Amino acid sequence: MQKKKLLKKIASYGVEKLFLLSACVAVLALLVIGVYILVSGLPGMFKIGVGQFLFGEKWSPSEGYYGILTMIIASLAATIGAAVIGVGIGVPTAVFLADIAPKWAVRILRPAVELLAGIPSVVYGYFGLVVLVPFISNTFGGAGNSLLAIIIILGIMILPTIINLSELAIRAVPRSFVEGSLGLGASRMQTFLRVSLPSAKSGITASIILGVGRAIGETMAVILVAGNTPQIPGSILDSVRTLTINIAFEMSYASGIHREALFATGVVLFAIIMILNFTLQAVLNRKAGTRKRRRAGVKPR
Amino acid sequence: EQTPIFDDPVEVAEQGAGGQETLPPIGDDGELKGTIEIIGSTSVQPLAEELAREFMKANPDIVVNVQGGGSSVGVTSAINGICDIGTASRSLKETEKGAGLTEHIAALDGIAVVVHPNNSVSDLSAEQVKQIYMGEITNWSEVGGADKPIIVFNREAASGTRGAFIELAKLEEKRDDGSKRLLITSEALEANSNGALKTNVSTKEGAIGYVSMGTIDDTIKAVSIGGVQATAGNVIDGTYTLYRPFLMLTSGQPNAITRAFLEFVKSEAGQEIASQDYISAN
Amino acid sequence: MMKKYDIIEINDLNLFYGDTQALKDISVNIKSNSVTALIGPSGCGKSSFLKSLNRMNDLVPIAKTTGEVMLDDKDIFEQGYDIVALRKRVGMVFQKPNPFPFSIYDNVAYGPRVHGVKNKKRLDEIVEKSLKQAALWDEVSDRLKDSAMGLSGGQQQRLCIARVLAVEPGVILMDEPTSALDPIATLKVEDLIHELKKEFTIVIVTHNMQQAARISDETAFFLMGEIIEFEKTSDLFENPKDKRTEDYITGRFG
Amino acid sequence: MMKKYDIIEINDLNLFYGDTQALKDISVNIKSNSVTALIGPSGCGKSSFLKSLNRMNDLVPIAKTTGEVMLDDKDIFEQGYDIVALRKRVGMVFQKPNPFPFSIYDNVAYGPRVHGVKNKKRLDEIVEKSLKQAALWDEVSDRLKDSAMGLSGGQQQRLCIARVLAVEPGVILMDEPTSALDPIATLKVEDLIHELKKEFTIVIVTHNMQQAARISDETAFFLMGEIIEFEKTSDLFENPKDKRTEDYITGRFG
Amino acid sequence: MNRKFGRLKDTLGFVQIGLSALVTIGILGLILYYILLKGIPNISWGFLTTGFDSEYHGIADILLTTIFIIGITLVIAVPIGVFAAIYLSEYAKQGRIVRIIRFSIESLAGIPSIIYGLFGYIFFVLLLGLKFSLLSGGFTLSILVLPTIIRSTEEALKTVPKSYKEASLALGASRLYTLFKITLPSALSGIMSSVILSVGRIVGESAAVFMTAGMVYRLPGSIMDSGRTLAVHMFASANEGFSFDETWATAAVLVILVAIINLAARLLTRILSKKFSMGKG
Ligand SMILES: Nc1ncnc2c1ncn2[C@@H]1O[C@H](COP(=O)(O)OP(=O)(O)OP(=O)(O)O)[C@@H](O)[C@H]1O
Ligand SMILES: Nc1ncnc2c1ncn2[C@@H]1O[C@H](COP(=O)(O)OP(=O)(O)OP(=O)(O)O)[C@@H](O)[C@H]1O
Ligand SMILES: [Mg+2]
Ligand SMILES: [Mg+2]
Repeated sequence: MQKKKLLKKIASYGVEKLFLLSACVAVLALLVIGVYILVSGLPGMFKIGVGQFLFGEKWSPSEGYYGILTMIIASLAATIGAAVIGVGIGVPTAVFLADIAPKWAVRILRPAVELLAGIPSVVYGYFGLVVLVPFISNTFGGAGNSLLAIIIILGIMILPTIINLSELAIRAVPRSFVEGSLGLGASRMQTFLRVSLPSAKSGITASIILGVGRAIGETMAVILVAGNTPQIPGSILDSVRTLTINIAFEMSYASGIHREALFATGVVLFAIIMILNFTLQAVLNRKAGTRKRRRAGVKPR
Repeated sequence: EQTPIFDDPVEVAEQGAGGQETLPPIGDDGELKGTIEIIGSTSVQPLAEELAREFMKANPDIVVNVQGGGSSVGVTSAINGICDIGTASRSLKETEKGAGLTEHIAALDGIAVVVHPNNSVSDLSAEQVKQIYMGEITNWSEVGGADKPIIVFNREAASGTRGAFIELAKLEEKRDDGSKRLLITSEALEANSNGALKTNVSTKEGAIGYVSMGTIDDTIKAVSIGGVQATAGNVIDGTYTLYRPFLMLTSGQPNAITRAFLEFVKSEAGQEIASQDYISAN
Repeated sequence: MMKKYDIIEINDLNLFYGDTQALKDISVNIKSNSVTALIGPSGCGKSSFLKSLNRMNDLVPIAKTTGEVMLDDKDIFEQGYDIVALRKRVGMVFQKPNPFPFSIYDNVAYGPRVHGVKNKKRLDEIVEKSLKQAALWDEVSDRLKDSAMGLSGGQQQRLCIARVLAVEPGVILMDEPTSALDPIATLKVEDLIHELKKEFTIVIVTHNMQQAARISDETAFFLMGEIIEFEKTSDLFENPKDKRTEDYITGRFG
Repeated sequence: MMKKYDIIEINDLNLFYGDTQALKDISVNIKSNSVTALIGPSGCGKSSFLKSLNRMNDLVPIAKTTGEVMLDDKDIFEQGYDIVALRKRVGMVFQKPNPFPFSIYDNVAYGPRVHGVKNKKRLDEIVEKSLKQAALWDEVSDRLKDSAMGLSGGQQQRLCIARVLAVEPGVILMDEPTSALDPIATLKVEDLIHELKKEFTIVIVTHNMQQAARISDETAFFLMGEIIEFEKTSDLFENPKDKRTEDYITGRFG
Repeated sequence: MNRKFGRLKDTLGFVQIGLSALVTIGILGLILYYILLKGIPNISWGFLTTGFDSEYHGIADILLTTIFIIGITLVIAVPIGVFAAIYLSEYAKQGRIVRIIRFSIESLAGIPSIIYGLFGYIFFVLLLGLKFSLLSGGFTLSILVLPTIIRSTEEALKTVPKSYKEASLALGASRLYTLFKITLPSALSGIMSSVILSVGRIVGESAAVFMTAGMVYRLPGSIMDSGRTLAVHMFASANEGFSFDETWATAAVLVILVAIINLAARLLTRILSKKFSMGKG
């Protein structure tokens, strides 16, 4: 009896340590990659000159020009655009799935969304190239390979992540909160905006951040529809080259300082996602905060 | 300096032939066993796979692994000895040449200038191609076609096809200090593979691009250059000069099974396979 | 103001949760500006009845209702009936306190805000008044910005009362609003109910016979989903017509 | 069995939620095989005190405790104290009924299963016995496999009592266990408590003075986080020493 | 007046939600239709059931390789990811450090897969000497999907009401028991969602795979062999542009594979939650 108890205790202790270990392994693995990028990229950035690297408009390794401003702008524009589409369509769709849709609609839509998550980037890229790009070309003129095409394709690609996680978060809002609100004569929409959304905020934020991460890091799909010209886009219909494209295009043959510059491009990407991540958190926290005032010390549940 | 520079293709072919001589003959005894690792150019990969498949049929005890990665990866892997054979769809750069690699030409690949099938233009002079890529001719009407802006497609910088095309279309200019300047218009769009380029051209009536000859089908139209059609025959008889070699590279003294494989590549049977989509190196 | 016409007329109300019937052929009238008490053993359908009056049962997927609930001569179950307006008009205090995970202030201000009050001063006034009515103001006036989740059980219950008062509904449904309150707080809430009666119509569920006797004008006795007796409170407690009612109120039941 | 030694000895217990102090210098002893009632106005710290006795306050991140709670001469706040064993020994019925989203049966069987009972027949027996003790068996015996979430408020409350009984703890903490119950069910629970006292030690929070007087051996009166008076129940209700106690129990308070 | 305005806003809200759902369905339908339309006519029995050495350029080997890689990656990533999430949300003291960890995890989600590929190549393939192999690929992909798994599992865990955990602990259940009997079953479907999302990521990845698992067009003999996944195959065949028919056929097969995996995952969820929660929930 006593022995069994002791064994149980040891087992439980072991499992708890296993959780800790897993967390360490996960964080370590991710850290190592972060460090790997920094170590491979930072020296190059300093060699080139941080200012020249970040704000140079000309990228021409054969001539010794390593400026990535055009690509920073393209990546930012593409990511923000995709986020607008992804959030604008994804979050309402999640609401639809979690709150409004009849059961049969959920039964169709949800597996379809999950399916969408499993389609390879290459396929999205070819779909964009064969369907979307000619459509843009025919509608607005020009080649069609453009910032707009990237934004739409990325917007679609991040939908599953956003819909899936947001739905999960919205479903998790305790019924009693919703009942309380409806019982006070709030409409479903008000209940959603003022109670469910703030309660589900952390999950929805996570979904957006993961989605945006996917968007900014995406390469294979973007490469096919971007046009890939390193220029500052004058309009949304211009061809652009994103940071990820730059890496994918040249990593296979780059060496020396050129290779370091590509890793430095990775560092910049990393920095951008951190900044976006940070801003997003801040904005979302503030927004909910001002509307409902300071919700002293309330974590969503 | 980073852009792969192609030597005159004829010269390359000769170099390759020279490399071939250094290969010691091997006996025909069936004692061959083991694994051959091939890494490198994605353009060479389909051919290498096809060759490997046939080779393995004849030699069941040998396993041939074909990996992609790109021409440069192929070259470095061959130099470092990570693989038995490195492949490249371009000739070696000056810097790579000193590393003691032996070049074996597996096939030749022609490069065709292509336009949309609906385009009424079917012949361009070499000069016109150059001017289009330099951005000096921007409308098809200037070369006898419809009044439509030209959308210029280029390949990405790492592409062996691009290197060969630039070299052959003289789209590069030597500066006084010896460095080279690209003349291609900054408006040009870039596609990262034969397939992508082909799809782009096939979906846009005003587009022009260049692809590996083997990939041409009825979704795009190859134009003749100065009256010469882009065909294997014209490459072989020397009238069509837009082509590059598919190289297999070995370092030092390759082992017996690797030698057997290279032997097979160069054999009748091997070159028969190569000439299905490409042009036989012989 | 004090006229006692029927404000809610319930005809043949039946409620099913899946296969089990929770309410059976309920037909009663609830009078305006009066307090109606619902009593009966646990699980007899009091909460279910209450929730039918503002259609909160709509939220239970397996719940099915038949019959009529006429409010101002319109059936609230009619297709196209404005449920939002209904719920604003018929406010509810739930059996389990369910504050929002916001600050105390925001909990009370929630209703007014939903209904369009934006003026800060006006909101402050409403919050203060409602909390005072619910006898909670003294305890929380200096921590209005703290989370409502950190309140004690009884405090949460009063907060939920305040939250409903802030909306100023015409009818207030209260499901055991004093179950977690000490006698003094209970008395205060009872006083409040007495006060509210002047302007509002109140339906209250209670397990406390004394409370029902003290505050209500009419009382309904529920048993197994049926209304056994519905009378003036004094009559029901002093002269129960049904044997089962008598047994229950004298504690001889079961 | 009936010897009344001190089973829980509380010395200088202080509890803080962030900056606010919920319990101030509590020092009392709780006797074995007796019922101790905690009374006092809403928000005075009764639940907080109860939760300190089985360290449920550990789950509130901002809660901080000082002082000692000696159970069998060991301080439960001591480093390395086996909390799991503590909570098995000191069971708790929460103020807000919190059934698991399982079936009724699984809710009651949860505790025994935790503690290693696997035999199906044995489990059936425990479930039936516990539900009967909690006066819920008759209402739910034919729907044991239904979700507990579909129970009425009072049914949920009794289910939570049954759930604790199934574990057979030595000490049972009950936070207003009859608040949602009708008088008859309440009486049954009170009978149960009387029965349980023979084997268990019981601490109960109640707002019902009559209840406290009926069932408890000793009563503690809380006010603003302090224990004002802790006496034999009969003494406290008949001869309150402190003016504030008197005011409260006579309903003159506040 | 205010009321009317509120009503209008409500209606607009519903319209937006409805439209969004419609757009989602539309996009979905279009893409799926396109893939299946272009792909299914090109799928033949021979294509599905033969390997690389046949006339069909069959994908049987590739299909199996894909399933192996999914398996290896999930076996590595799901326990680590789920355990890490459990640690972060149930055990770790909530505070700055956890927030920083979470922040970095989210940030790493934005690293392009090609960089994961490069890292995997240098670390697993070269440094650890695992060569181009399914194992190298599995390790690399595991890291790639960790942010998704950790973050979404954490969210799923957070959705479990505190009162359930409280009740369980108060009955003398240990933290671990509570975790396995209450928290995890309640969060199961959410966790499964995260797994499904990562299966999607694994199946769809090309760059990170061919740089670590290689792209040998043959059935790998062991996890130390190189192999080619469907996505890599598509990538290669699309890029070389010989046969788009084959590319679309592969895409269609892949979509069907994903559908089957998702279905299986849902089924598994149902079975597991029945088993865990000891009765109907
Ligand atoms: N988690 C918490 N965070 C912050 N403050 C709390 C928390 N829990 C309780 N309090 C505060 O501590 C005080 C005592 O609360 P407690 O729940 O012990 O009261 P109680 O005597 O049980 O009241 P009731 O009879 O209303 O349940 C109250 O002022 C309450 O607001
Ligand atoms: N959501 C539900 N699903 C299934 N059955 C339900 C549901 N809600 C209530 N019931 C059942 O309907 C009957 C009436 O429940 P109701 O909540 O109306 O009782 P009540 O009179 O309020 O009891 P109490 O005083 O205990 O709160 C009960 O038997 C209960 O188990
Ligand atoms: Mg009820
Ligand atoms: Mg309490």
